[in-house]
Amino acid sequence: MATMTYRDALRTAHREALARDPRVFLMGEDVGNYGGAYAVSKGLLAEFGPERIRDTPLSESTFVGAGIGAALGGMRPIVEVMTVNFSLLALDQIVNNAATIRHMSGGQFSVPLVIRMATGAGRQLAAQHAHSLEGWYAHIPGIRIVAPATLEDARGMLWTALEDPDPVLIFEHQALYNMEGPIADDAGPVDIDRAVVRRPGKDISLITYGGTLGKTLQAADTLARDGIDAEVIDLRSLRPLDMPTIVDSVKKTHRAVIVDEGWKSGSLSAEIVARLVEQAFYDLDAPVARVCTAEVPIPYPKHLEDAALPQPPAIIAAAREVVGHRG
Amino acid sequence: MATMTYRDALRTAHREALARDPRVFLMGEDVGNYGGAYAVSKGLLAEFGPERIRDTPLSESTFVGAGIGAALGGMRPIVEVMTVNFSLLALDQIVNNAATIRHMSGGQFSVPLVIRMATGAGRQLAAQHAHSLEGWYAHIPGIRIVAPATLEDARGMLWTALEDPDPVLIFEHQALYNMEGPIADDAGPVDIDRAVVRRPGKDISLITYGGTLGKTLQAADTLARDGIDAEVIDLRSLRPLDMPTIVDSVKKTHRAVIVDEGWKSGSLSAEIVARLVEQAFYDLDAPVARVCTAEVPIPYPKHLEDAALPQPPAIIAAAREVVGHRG
Amino acid sequence: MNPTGDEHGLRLLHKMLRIRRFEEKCAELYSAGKIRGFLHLYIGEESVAVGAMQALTRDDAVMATYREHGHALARGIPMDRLMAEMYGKHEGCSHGRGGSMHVFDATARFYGGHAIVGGGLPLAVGLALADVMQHRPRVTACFFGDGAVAEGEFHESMNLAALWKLPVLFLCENNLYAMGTRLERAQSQIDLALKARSYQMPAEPVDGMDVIAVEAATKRVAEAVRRGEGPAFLELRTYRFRAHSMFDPELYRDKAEVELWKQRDPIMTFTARLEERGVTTPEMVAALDASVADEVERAVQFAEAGTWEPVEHLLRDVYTPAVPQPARVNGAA
Amino acid sequence: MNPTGDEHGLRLLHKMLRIRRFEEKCAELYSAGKIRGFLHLYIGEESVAVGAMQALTRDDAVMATYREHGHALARGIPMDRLMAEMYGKHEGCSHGRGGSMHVFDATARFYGGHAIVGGGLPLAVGLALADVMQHRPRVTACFFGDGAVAEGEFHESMNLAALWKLPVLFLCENNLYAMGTRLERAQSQIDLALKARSYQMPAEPVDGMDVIAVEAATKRVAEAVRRGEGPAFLELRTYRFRAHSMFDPELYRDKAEVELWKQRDPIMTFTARLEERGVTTPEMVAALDASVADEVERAVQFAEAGTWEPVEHLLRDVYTPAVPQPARVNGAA
Ligand SMILES: Cc1ncc(C[n+]2csc(CCOP(=O)(O)OP(=O)(O)O)c2C)c(N)n1
Ligand SMILES: Cc1ncc(C[n+]2csc(CCOP(=O)(O)OP(=O)(O)O)c2C)c(N)n1
Ligand SMILES: [Mg+2]
Ligand SMILES: [Mg+2]
Repeated sequence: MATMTYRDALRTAHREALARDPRVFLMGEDVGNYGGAYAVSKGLLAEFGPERIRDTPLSESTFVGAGIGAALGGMRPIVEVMTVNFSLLALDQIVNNAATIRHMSGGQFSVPLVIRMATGAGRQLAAQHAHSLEGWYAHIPGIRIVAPATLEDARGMLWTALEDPDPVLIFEHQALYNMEGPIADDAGPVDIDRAVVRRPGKDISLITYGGTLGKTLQAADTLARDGIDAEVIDLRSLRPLDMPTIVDSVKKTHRAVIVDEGWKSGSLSAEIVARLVEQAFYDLDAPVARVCTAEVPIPYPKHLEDAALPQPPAIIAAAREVVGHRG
Repeated sequence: MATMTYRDALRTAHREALARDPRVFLMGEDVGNYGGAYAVSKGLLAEFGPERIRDTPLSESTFVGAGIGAALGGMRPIVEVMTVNFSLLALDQIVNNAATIRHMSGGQFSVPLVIRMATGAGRQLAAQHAHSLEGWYAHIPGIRIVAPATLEDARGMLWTALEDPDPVLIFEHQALYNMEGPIADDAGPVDIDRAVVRRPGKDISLITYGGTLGKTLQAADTLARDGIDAEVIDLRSLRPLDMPTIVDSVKKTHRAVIVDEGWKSGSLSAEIVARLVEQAFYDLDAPVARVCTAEVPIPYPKHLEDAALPQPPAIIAAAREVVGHRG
Repeated sequence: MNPTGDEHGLRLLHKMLRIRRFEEKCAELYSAGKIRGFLHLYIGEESVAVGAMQALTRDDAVMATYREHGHALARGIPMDRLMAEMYGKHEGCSHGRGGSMHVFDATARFYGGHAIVGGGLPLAVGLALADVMQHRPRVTACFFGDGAVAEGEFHESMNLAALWKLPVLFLCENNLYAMGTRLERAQSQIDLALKARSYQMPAEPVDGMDVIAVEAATKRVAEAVRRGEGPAFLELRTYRFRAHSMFDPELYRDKAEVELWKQRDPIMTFTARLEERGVTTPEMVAALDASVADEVERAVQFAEAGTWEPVEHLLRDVYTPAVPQPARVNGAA
Repeated sequence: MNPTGDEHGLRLLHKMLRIRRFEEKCAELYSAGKIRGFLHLYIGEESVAVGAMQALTRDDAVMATYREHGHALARGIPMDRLMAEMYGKHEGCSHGRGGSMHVFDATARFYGGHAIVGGGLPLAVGLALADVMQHRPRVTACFFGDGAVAEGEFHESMNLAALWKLPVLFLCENNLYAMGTRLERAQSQIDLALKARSYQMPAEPVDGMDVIAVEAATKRVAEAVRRGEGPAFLELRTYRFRAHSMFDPELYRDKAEVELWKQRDPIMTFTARLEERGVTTPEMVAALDASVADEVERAVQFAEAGTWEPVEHLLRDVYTPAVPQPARVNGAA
């Protein structure tokens, strides 16, 4: 057991991947000399050299596209995009190329590419640096979307993603980089297909992922003191969604709240509600509730940013209301 | 009453807008000499000259961004993006700028910009020309999304959109351009806030918009022969959604099917299901069903493209199944 | 031309004729409803793809646009499989999924067929990067139009390739128009080689209507690229004789201009040159053409006889089947 | 310098000092937790914004980046409202919504404060287009860094502005680094004026550390732009003395390099020049500095006294209130 931060876990994962497979390299803005905008790759340039830790010019569309091309050419690129908002500059490459080349070529070419980016709010970075678009990306067929919420996942998802023959996008919530905790020395790859019950419970299912897992667990603790035994599910994979785990939980609890840092309308939370209606309608004893981000570009001041985001009190209130509904 | 096509209605709308307001101009790839990729602007260059009908170089991000800037500078630009897939190249400008400038400036600057684009499949254009991303765009606060499905709306929505002080995206389904029909000579602006019941019915609500309205009405006719009286709602505005109209309908019919050409996961259909659960859960006598596009980049061959898209038989089958559920 | 030169000249002519006749047939088949979607013909530009491909080995890679039938044939994708792709048949080189705009072929290292203008350039940069990192002396030939030069991805890709000295051969097919937009109305600087040089990349214009000139320039430049001297840019000056696509009424250019360029038809002029030099006779060319017509006919038959992928396969090829499982599974509560 | 020149020199010095002292205070306030988010200081580059703004009239427009406090002050946004914005107070120039990276001011025609590198360039092109279409002899001054030159939006915006001869003044603040990436590692061609010329746009490098040189060059060029001669580009060679942002450990550059550039501190050198010419005495400068310190203090007090926007306002300013209704409503079944 070592103690490390989420950032350290990510760095360890990179180091292992780079050491294990000569086809792996890291590319992105300031991943080298600067050590990464969030210091994830600090030290890797010294360890692996500029061939494998590649600083790129500011040109999101092209370095993401070059990642796709390098993947087609037999490499296993990890492309870091500093922040999810900047990834919009590369969306053509991600949606029109990475997600479609396998299909357009009739299955001849796969794109074994990993794209990592920071997502989410909470650090007062305002309207061009703080959105949570991972659920939005989950709309696109041809790519996989994962969101590590724990140290184990930060360390293990990269490995698994690199073994995936198709493009995988890893979303790292900005607020998690400093999260610290113990992790097994031999922590390794993790299954990215399955959601995980992070807290078992019987009265209500709280479904979340990434940056809001901690807040949801916190809410569950408070609810427990009120006698409401909440089950907390960490989705981990946003595309595909592990519906069996979700449905099993809801079949047991008959009630659900979804906590999602995306803007509410058209967020991933909506898809989960829709699938619960499709797959477990008669098991639901109350409407499924959603706690999401208010539909506003993230404001700079802390009190407004806090008010815009899902917070434990709102999760608790939503859970209480859902539990209060007639069965 | 004149007879015209959807394309003609759009062109008439442009002509009227250009004649009425000197601040209005049209800008985009090949809108001038070529007459527009879908011939919407054919003849406008001759009529209004190259100052107001502006052919741009291939540079989606910049000509969309220039539209935002021109709107900030007091103009009323209409920017045509040929096809929704190409708009991904301009997504940074749309999401990070058009949608946020009013907010970031604390309300000092509005962006009265209209962006039009062709959307949807059905013409065997394959995986980089045929997606339906309008529902996806509807996730973004700060912009409005409309989808004209009728001649009146093709003619009237542009006018209303140009009067909106905020960015409005108009999605024109490729398959509609040749749709022909009668339209009042004095057809004018239309309210873009409200959904419209295109066919009243009492047994089930079929909720759709844009390119699938025709297919849904067709399905409703077939259902009527079976004694199922379907109400068909045309959303018209995808953001904001007119929930009162939808909820009123569902409170009457207690059953709903949503027909949406977006890929199913994370499509607008999911948001509508989620809102029905939030706002009308106890009025629902059966799970809400969705008929959407299969989660595959659009394949080229007709039989596969047809199979990927929502079609009347699938709408009919879904409606029958929903009606068949125990109440 | 010496004997080998003679054979070589005939081979080039044959390659150009195959493209011309294939596409003429495609236009017919489009009218007949056998081919659908967008169809962009390369007629008039055959010398570019044919000349340029001469510089590539089988190990090199090719990236092209939606106007890529010529490149596909010149690169050696069998005509019958290409025609089957035009039909959308499962026997097509992209198994029918891609159609005219999305030709792919793993054996030929042909990476598309891209219908987003400029979208292929970053991919070409990445393919070249993979070669460098794997120490393979390969070239990635990236074809694109004059229209693509305006896109941001052109700028970013030129810079990255030059900065990292990657073996990309940028082949800009300047046919003067992007759909209906003439170069002057799209570019503040219409000397495209000069533009390319602003990235510190060697660049030169080439008469794209002359297959021999294209071949010579591409070979010379490709060898430098292969030797590791970094990327290079060629502006291949050419012209499309047909409309942009089957939907284009060609309101934006004079018939006279088209006629003038047709005087420089690369097949016609090269045939004349071969005849002048005694390499061919009109009879030989007629026979060659007849053999090409035959090949086209057989390709059509192949496509006609091809099968439609079963509808049950609809969701195939979105993800790669059978994802390998990780050795151990952690992370469960 | 003549008497007017003397006054002018003092004014320039004052403007630079205001930026310097304001930002030094911001760094303090950041450590104190009063300012949050990302904070990018302009210290060392004051001469660029101050010199360039001299060329603009009140009717002109300014577009800037996330490193824009200097531009905001030089443009005349009141210091107290800017400081309130740094705090996120409702009295801030963006009413607190934007913070350090998103300064806007309608009165000053200051269009941001953009935190997407390169994202402001297309907006500047559009503002200039609006001026041309409305026959207003205005200039849009667009500031951006050397890093932005690599982005596709730079390329597209340069081309469009040049093609349409729009009155944009492209002001590239080349401080040699984009975060930790030195120009040579981002650009295959590091002569940025040469790059700009490849768009047929007049371009020249300027010593950005010399406020007078910046003023002179910008004035000259801005007048040509205003006369309708089309856009122009200036490369303003400068250096940031501080880290990229408050999170940057500056692993990527030598202390010695920073020290060398500090010898060219635009405030220090300009002060020396004024003193040498007898325009100022050390006492005058000290008094000026004290008055600036006062102003900064008052700005802090203003910000401290400012109010937090009520949480109930959260959803404001996403859409413009009171959309006008159309005269008639059609389209209902
Ligand atoms: C990003 C993007 N914008 C617009 C289009 C529509 N479009 C297809 S081809 C074309 C013209 C391209 O011209 P050029 O690059 O010169 O190639 P050419 O067709 O002349 O071979 C346009 C505008 C597109 N496919 N992709
Ligand atoms: C599109 C985009 N990519 C990356 C970033 C992260 N980032 C912020 S500032 C910066 C460096 C920009 O350098 P430059 O343009 O030279 O401006 P300077 O900071 O030197 O003033 C980077 C990479 C961003 N904000 N936007
Ligand atoms: Mg062209
Ligand atoms: Mg810089």
